[in-house]
Amino acid sequence: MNVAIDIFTIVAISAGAVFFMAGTVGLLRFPDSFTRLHALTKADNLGLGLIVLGLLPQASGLLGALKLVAVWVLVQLAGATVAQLIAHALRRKGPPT
Amino acid sequence: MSVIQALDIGLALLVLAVAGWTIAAREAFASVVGYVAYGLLLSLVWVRLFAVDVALTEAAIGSGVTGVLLISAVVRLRKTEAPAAAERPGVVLRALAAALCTVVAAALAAVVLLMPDPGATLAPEAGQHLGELGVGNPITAVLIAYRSFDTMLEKVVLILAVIGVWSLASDGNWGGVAGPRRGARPEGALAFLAQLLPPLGIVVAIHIVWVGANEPGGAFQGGAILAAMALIVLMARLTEAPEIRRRWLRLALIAGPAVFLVVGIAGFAIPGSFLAYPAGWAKPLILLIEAFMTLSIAATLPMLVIGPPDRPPS
Amino acid sequence: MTEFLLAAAGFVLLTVAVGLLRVLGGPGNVDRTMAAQLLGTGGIAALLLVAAATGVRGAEDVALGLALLAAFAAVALTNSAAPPEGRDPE
Amino acid sequence: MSAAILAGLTGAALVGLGLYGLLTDPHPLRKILAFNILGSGVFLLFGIIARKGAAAGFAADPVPQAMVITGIVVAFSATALAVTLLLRLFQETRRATLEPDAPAKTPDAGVDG
Repeated sequence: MNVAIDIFTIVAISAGAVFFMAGTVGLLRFPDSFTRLHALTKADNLGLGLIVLGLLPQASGLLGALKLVAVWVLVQLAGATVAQLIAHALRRKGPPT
Repeated sequence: MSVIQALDIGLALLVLAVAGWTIAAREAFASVVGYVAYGLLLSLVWVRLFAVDVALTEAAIGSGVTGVLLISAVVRLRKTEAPAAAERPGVVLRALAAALCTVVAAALAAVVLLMPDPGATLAPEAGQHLGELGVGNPITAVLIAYRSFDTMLEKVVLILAVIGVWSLASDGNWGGVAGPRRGARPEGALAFLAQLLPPLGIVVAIHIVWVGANEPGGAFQGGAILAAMALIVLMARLTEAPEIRRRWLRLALIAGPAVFLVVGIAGFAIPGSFLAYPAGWAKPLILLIEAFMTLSIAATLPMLVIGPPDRPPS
Repeated sequence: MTEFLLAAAGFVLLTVAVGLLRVLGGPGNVDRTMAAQLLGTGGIAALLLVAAATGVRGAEDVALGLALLAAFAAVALTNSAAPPEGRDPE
Repeated sequence: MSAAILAGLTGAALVGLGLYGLLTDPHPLRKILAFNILGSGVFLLFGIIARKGAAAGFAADPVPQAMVITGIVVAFSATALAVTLLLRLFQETRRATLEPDAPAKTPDAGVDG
């Protein structure tokens, strides 16, 4: 049982780390700010989500697990809002460069 | 080299790289963004030093509230960058400064390397009386009991800073709405965030103050998070900042140190010295002080960030 | 398990740092803010992983605090870069 | 090398970096940033003192930690006051530095080596 849980943790966290890498690659490779915004706010939130998922079985009790989920929800909320705000700010400045 | 050592070294290098960027960046805005990132990395370092209370403070104040202050300032000061850059000292002077700073850093590094291990410590003394105070977190005990005088004066410093900031208002604007005039209403997304975040933030802040008695946390950290929530509401223009002549605002600002002072003076009467807690009453008094301090910090920090009033009272 | 968590934390921090150091240089302020946002998310992930590995008590609260404040830099930027101040029709 | 010593060395280097920025950068806002970096370096030095004082079942000596917490809050209030002063100066004079030809200065003081 324990081994199964550990394997789950390892798989989920590894997948999360890959998404973080994807976000960075996007940030480095995409041609303009709008596309970079995609890389940033989507890949990363998925990455953090998978890492939180992987850490859940290792969490200390219900409150610990709840806090982990809350962290993810808050970062999602922040990411979504920031994406909107930045996209608006970019559009005010003019077409993509 | 173990994994954790590699991680620590990587983190240290990253902190130094971001700090170096903050100093060396050509544009002031890049420098400020670097500083915000630096604050976040520092809280990771504090977690690695097992100083979670400090990490919480750094996360809430160093990265969050300071970030808002500096970013708004740098955007307003954009026009001053070019004239200032012209006053940059020459190569020789900079090389001299670099040499001096290297000497200072090297001396400090030598102190670090020569420091005795285990070093001098007050931890046993701090731990001794935790039972009498009814507090499990030794840092809270140091802040509110053993060195309570420091903490009280620090609250006074915060109020002095607010008075300093307010006194920079022009005469005609004294008593008006705090902060600069603001433009049109912002986008819906920000208003949405500002409505959703504060309830969650208030719960987290109360949690952090409450567990501060026994676990990492406390009035500073909780108050700083409450202050951040007030700031996001103000930034989203959901409500206007209060006029600085309002009595409730001034009461909120001084509530923390005032309650601290009253408890301190009452200490003369009952246990016999300033800021002493009567036996058996330590825990409730500590909670009382912490509650009012949280309120005061939550009122003070946003006032410091948004600045003096920019229009006369209505 | 501990080693794995720490390695994962290091990996996430490294990838995020590469992105940060590349984009801090520009081209624009918006991109720089994005880099800080990326570091915020990655830093929170690394913090959670390190906390789980070293068993530091209360580190989740630090992550919670950081998550609450994750949007602040970008909000402050777009807010102060928005329409010029002092033009409020009042 | 332990995490504490590494953090202490980082703190020492940060003090040097901050001092350099404080001395050489002409823009006051950048000086404020540099001063904050200097300050956080000092705080990290407190961190290693705390960690080396681990005793009585605590992972670190609580007294230096409490001082750092107080320090962070005081540093913030000083920063806020300094930034507000700077913004006010800018509002009054449209510049962020004091007049270069202020009466106290000699005519050739603006030139450096």
